[in-house]
Amino acid sequence: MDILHWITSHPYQTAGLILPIAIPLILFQVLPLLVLLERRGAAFIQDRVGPSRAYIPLPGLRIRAFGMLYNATDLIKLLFKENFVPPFAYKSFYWLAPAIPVATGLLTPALLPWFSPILYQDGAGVSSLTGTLITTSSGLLLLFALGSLSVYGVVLGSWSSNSKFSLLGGMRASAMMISYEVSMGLSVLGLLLIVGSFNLTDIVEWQGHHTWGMFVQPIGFLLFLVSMFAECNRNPFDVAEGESEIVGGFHTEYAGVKFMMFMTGEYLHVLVASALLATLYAGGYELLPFPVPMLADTSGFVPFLTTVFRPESYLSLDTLWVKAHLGGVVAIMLGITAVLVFVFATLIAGRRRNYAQQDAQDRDMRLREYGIYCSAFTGLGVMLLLGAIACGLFMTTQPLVAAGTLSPQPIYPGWVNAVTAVLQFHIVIGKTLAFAWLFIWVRWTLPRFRYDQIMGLGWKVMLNIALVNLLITAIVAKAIGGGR
Amino acid sequence: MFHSLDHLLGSAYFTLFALASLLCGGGLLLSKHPINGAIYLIGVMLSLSGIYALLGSPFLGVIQVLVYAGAIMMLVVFVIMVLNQARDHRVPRFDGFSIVGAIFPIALAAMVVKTLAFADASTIDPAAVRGEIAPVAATMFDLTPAGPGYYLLFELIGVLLLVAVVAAVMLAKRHLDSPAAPAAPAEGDHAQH
Amino acid sequence: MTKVVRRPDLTFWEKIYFVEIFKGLATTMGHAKNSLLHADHFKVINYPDVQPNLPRDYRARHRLMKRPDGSPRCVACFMCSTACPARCINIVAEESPDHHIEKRPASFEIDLLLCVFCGFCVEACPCDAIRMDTRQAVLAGDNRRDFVIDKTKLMDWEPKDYPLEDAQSQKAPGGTLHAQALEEFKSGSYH
Amino acid sequence: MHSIDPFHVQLLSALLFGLGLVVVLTRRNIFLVLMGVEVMLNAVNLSFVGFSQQLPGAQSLWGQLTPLFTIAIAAAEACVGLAMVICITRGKDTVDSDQFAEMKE
Repeated sequence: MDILHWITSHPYQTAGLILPIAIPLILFQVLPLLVLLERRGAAFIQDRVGPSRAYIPLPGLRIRAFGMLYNATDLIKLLFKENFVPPFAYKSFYWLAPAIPVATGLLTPALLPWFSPILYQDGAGVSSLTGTLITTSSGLLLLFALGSLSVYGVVLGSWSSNSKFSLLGGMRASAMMISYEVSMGLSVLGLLLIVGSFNLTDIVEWQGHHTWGMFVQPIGFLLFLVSMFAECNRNPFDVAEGESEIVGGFHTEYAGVKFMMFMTGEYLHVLVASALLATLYAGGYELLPFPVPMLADTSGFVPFLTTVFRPESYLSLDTLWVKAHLGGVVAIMLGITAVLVFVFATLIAGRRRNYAQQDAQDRDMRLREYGIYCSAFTGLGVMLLLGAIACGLFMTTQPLVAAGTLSPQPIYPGWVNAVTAVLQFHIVIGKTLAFAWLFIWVRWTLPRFRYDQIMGLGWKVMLNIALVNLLITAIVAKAIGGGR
Repeated sequence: MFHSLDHLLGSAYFTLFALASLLCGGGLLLSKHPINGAIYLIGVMLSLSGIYALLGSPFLGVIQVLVYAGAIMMLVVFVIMVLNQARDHRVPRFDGFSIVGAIFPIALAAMVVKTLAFADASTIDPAAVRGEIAPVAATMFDLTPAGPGYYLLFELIGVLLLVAVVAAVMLAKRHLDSPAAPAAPAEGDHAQH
Repeated sequence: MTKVVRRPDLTFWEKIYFVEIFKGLATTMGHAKNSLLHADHFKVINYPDVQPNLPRDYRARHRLMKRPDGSPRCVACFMCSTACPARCINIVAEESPDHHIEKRPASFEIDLLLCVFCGFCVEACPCDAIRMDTRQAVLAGDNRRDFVIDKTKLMDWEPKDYPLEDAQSQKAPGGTLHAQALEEFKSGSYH
Repeated sequence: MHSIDPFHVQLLSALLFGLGLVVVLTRRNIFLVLMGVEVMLNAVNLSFVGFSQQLPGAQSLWGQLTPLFTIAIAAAEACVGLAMVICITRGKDTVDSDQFAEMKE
């Protein structure tokens, strides 16, 4: 009872305790979506249908769930495979290696800001709940540090396998990842120079006040993007597992659950890299690429690239604008989602029509299945639309405490903060998936680089461009901003 | 609510990290294969970075992970991997000379402990500045004549690193006029003989 | 005389990579968009629920020809299993109750997982008892036993699935009874 | 944070330094000798940080800056040292430091 009372009277502190568990778990929820996106994306780019055979058998019906079941079947298959350890392997590191990428991949989300800092009234004073789990002034550095530790998973896995293919893959991967860490750090320095902080929340807030990082630092953005491809070992930089040359690369000798952990780590890194790109260069949880002209009672419109960032005014204009017009924003977001759901239902109806013309053994079952999907998604769309209308009509927000009395920012009631946080979380996830789609898209477009080309690109091209970009940024920032 | 826990947790974490670093150090001493030693050393470094964060230098802790554990040790592991014949089986791990040699460090440690134990009881200054990025940068690039003048050292270190990189390239090249160092020197040797 | 084929010189925009990369990205995105929006766009078929439309002379799954009374035409001479390079045909012979015919297969099994679909068995058969014109090329099964087809499966076919004008592809026994069977077939009394 | 006894920090530093020294003196493997040096450097860094917290006010940062330079120098040392290891193991095909004693004769 005491605990329940404490929870109800301290909702923000409770949220602060729940979030450290929730955020890595939520990233695990996004992981199957990414795997599905990769499979379907690959299939659609290659004019194939993609995963469509695993199903749940029901009487007279087969639920395929758009190929989503493949994740479950993969999991079951890999979990029940024999946990084989090659007799020539170096046992301890062979077991240790797959855990390292997963561990670093699960730690990094704790450093990313998932929603804007929430101001709440704590007794007579004002406290804040930040969207990062680990609030430190060197958040980005810590992220890079964790990224550099994840290389050990590849190196130890390859070395302990005691196989030539593995060793070759591991050496390629480690050399490439070390090389591209240099250009990664240098390419992001330009943005840090403008923002003036290593704290990721500060960086996102700066973007909310001014504009997205990719418009301020287009060259830095491209360089960082390419470095991220290399850091994630994704095509065109996937020499670590060049299957045409060295079989499976560093995880040639791995099977079953340990292989699954390597794969999980890889996909987690894609997600984390996408989230990092979204945070640094696409505004993070900020909704719009440009700040919205604000109500008169707050600080007003901040012109592009002029003022120095003020950490004390911690809520950005965008977030404040969202909170002030929460009903309208939620209505628009739900409306867009409803339209997307309707489009999806139409696409399924097209599949159904196409299937009706084919002479297939399971035609009737397919038609029934697609019919159920169509009606379910149409119903969902209608409900979303009704919800959007209801939110637009009835959801009005009033701050509990106006700006200036307790804090420079207005303090909103808990449900407004919660809805905004959920909305911003979905914005981050949406941007992350957009960047993840970029990873997949590029993977099925470009051929693999040769190893010497990768090294040449990293050391001779990208490093130089990053340095020149940094120099020009420094000069321009000094000229415009006056320096700090 | 949680601030009262901080004192307790601080010493608990310190004990944990200290024990971890000592255990990893012992593991380094007794490890058969240098790659084991490298992993133990990474353990030492990670524990020390935790201690740095506890002692109010989070920036130093992050740099320790980023540069020491992430870059330097990565380099060491990479070279061990490349040479791939580094297993310690030809030499006895401890011989008579080394046992005698071990007396000196033990004596040294004992002397340090004795000195510290009989020194005045010193405490951590509560006004000590927390080593976040901003104050560290302000001190490092303090250009005033009264400042500590670390910026000069900073530039010198930059030059030193450059020299080290050039020197490493020159050393790793087989002959000075050869186009590039082969990736795996051991195999190159076999090819030559 | 050697002919030197030079690589074409890259233009400035090609050397810079990025323009070409975006062109490639546009191509793949076009394919993805087409696949997403147009359901009838796929060139692939819904294997194995939908069978591909193969030509008649495609060397597909085997079938055993039948006599008018429905018994296999095979005389268990082992010519096909001898000719088979993959050794996928297993025949057990037994004495035929018909005193005009010496032997008949007690069992006739083909392991399709071993079969290389070369058609040598068809060539080797002295009495046109085995054919590969079923047009069922797509083989799918849940377990390995599904791929070992026996006499029942091999003779499980209907005359209407094969061209009427080609009498040889029907269940014609050949020899003296051929004309009679053909007559029966055309008149509709053929069972 | 303030509950940590500075004496314990220095004790740990001394123990680690001794451990590093033992590694350098007793092991014959070049890699392990290099790693022992790294442990000693780390111990000195820890000592610096521990003492720096006892300096008043802004001066406490001075002790925290020195380890940064130590880390940079360790990077340079590892860079050159490993290149030298590669260089000498090419000739002898061993990493046993006792085998490299031509200068003695």
